[in-house]
Amino acid sequence: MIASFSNVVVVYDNFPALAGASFEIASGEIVLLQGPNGAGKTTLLRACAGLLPIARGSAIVLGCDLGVDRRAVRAKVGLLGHANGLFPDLTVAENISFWSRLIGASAQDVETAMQIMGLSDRLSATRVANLSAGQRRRCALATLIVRRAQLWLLDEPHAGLDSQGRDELDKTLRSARDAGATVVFASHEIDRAQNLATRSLTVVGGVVTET
Amino acid sequence: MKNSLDTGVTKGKVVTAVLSKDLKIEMRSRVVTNQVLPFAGLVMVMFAFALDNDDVLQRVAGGLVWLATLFSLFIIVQRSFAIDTQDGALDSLRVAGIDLSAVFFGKAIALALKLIALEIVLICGAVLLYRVDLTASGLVLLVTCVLCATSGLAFVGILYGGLTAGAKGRETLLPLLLLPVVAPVLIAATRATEAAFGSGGAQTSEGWAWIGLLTVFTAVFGVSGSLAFGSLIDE
Amino acid sequence: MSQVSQETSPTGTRATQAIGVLALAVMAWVVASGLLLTPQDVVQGESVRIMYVHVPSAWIAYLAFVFTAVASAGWLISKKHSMGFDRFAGASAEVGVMFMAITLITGSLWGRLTWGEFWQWDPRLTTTAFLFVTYIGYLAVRRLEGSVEQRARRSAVVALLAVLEIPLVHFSVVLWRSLHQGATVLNPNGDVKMDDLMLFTLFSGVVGFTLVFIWLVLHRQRTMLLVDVADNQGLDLAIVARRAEGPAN
Amino acid sequence: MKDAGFIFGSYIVTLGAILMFAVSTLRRAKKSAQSVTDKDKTWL
Repeated sequence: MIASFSNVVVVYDNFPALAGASFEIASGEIVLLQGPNGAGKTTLLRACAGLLPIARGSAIVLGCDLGVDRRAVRAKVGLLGHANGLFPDLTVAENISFWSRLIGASAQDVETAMQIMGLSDRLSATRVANLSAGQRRRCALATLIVRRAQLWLLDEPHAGLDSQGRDELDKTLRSARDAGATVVFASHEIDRAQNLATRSLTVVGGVVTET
Repeated sequence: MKNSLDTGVTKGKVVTAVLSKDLKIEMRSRVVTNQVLPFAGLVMVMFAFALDNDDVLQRVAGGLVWLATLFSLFIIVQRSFAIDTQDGALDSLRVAGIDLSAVFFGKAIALALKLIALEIVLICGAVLLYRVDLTASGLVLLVTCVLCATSGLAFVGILYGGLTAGAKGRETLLPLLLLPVVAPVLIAATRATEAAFGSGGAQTSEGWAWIGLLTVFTAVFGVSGSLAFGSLIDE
Repeated sequence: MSQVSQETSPTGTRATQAIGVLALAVMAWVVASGLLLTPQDVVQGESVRIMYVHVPSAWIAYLAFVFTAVASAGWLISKKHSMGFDRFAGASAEVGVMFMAITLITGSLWGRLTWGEFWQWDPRLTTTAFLFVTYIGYLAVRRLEGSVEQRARRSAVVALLAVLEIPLVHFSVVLWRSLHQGATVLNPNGDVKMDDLMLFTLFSGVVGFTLVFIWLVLHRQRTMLLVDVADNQGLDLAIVARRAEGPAN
Repeated sequence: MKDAGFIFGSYIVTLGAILMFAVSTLRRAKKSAQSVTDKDKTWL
């Protein structure tokens, strides 16, 4: 099991964003999280990444018990939230190579990641501040590819991408899965997402149900 | 910590990566040179208006340099964490599972370099504006003082800046937490600078006792910062 | 305070009631003796009477901050990270800040009478003022948003940093004064010639204030637990409400 | 008594502050305790 949540409550700003979520995710799955805004999808992804304390219940991700030490899981997961986690004043190449230096990836890895995400030479020398929303998203995904996470947690990865970019993204996620990663992503683009996903979960009112 | 071993990245590499990232962003955005520096210069000029007496100004020049530096410290620290929080990069840093004490040193060194650049301009300004005479032995004392005091300020600045990063009301909380802590630096650096300037007939030799205090301060907060920073910025 | 029985105060017990009664009795004696029974001082005259509340307040404030530091270290070191340590640290700091405010106010009133000025840049006064601001900052950190555990971790670290900071501030202020102006400041305690009754009253003051401190910290710390429990119950209701947003459960 | 204002003032400040702290603590305790059962009151 990659992730196994049992009756997990996560409190955020005095509000139980997750109110007893139970689900399991097996290795190699591409799991779609669907549900209305404010249902708890973002909280679920952040909790999986070990960023939020588990108030009640038990959560085990990649063999780490989040109730005991939620920091241990962090190096093994890649999280792409609503924010891209980029530095707008740096160029695309500088952003990606910053993250690669932090985790010891090679220049070759950076090159490959940029190619996969279609970040051409011209784009890679552009400051992130001058990119379109979709281009920024691609840059952020490239940093995740460089990190070679075992579990990808993506919050609305399709948002802001054009249809070509979405195809590229789907291809990237599939090849990441083929390379041994597990993907969990939230999306409103139900048709496209269901095509991509091997399984989908519905999150409503802080509770997770199988769809 | 163990994670940086897992990936084979040494602490030094993380420090330089964070340091060069912060400096590169400053080179691009020019916040320190275009905004903080004029602000600090203005503070010095305003003091000249308020005190309106050449003798007094000459006497307090050292203190004014350090007071202007302190005010600038708050702004630069806020800015230093704003670049990490504006697009959620701080979250990514947390998730990356890297050694946060290395992030502490990287950010502190970057902050110290920005502060030193600022102080050089301020001190030159004080020498010109307030008509201070500087001897060779005074210059040696001054350089030592700037190095010790600035590294101490950088350590506490990043430590408490990390604590307040992303918190509500950080603009007011940061000075409230920082001001009492940096009081020893203000006192010691001011006295040492006055000794270097020879203000009020102070001897250069009087300044070296204060350098000792600054060194202790820097060591204390360098060590405690590298230990505590991780648990302060962590969610 | 002590008349508050179990029915009226949820945080009271036999023990706190006993401490409360004792504290009231000792405080009544201190006030009576300090204002009426003790003689004037040869040098300071009547103003020496302020000493019986000023010196014990200062003592309690410092004691409270030591407690905060010890409890914070306890939280960090203990494997279970028991929240009792955190509540103790917070309660003690709150009481300490109050007593430090009392110390500063009564001290400046006394200073006005003995020195003719409300404030002197004497090392001890200056350090005390910095200590006061530092712990106001500590209480502000406790109020930052976040989970209970986060609050405990942050504030424990800040409390221990304050312990490092205080000797540095004190030493630098001492050095500052000693190099720049002779020790001309009158020591408010130094020139008081104390007879037995004065000594006994001061000693009772320390005992009485310590009892008050214990009573306040116990009640405050229990109140914090009640607030946490009530919040947790609010969470139960919120979880039910939250789940009701979803499809039929 | 000479300087009575200062002396009484410092006693009033001291006792008043302590009393106010005590009363506000008890009030807060009472408010929060309404829904808390004795089981959670570890000191009983």
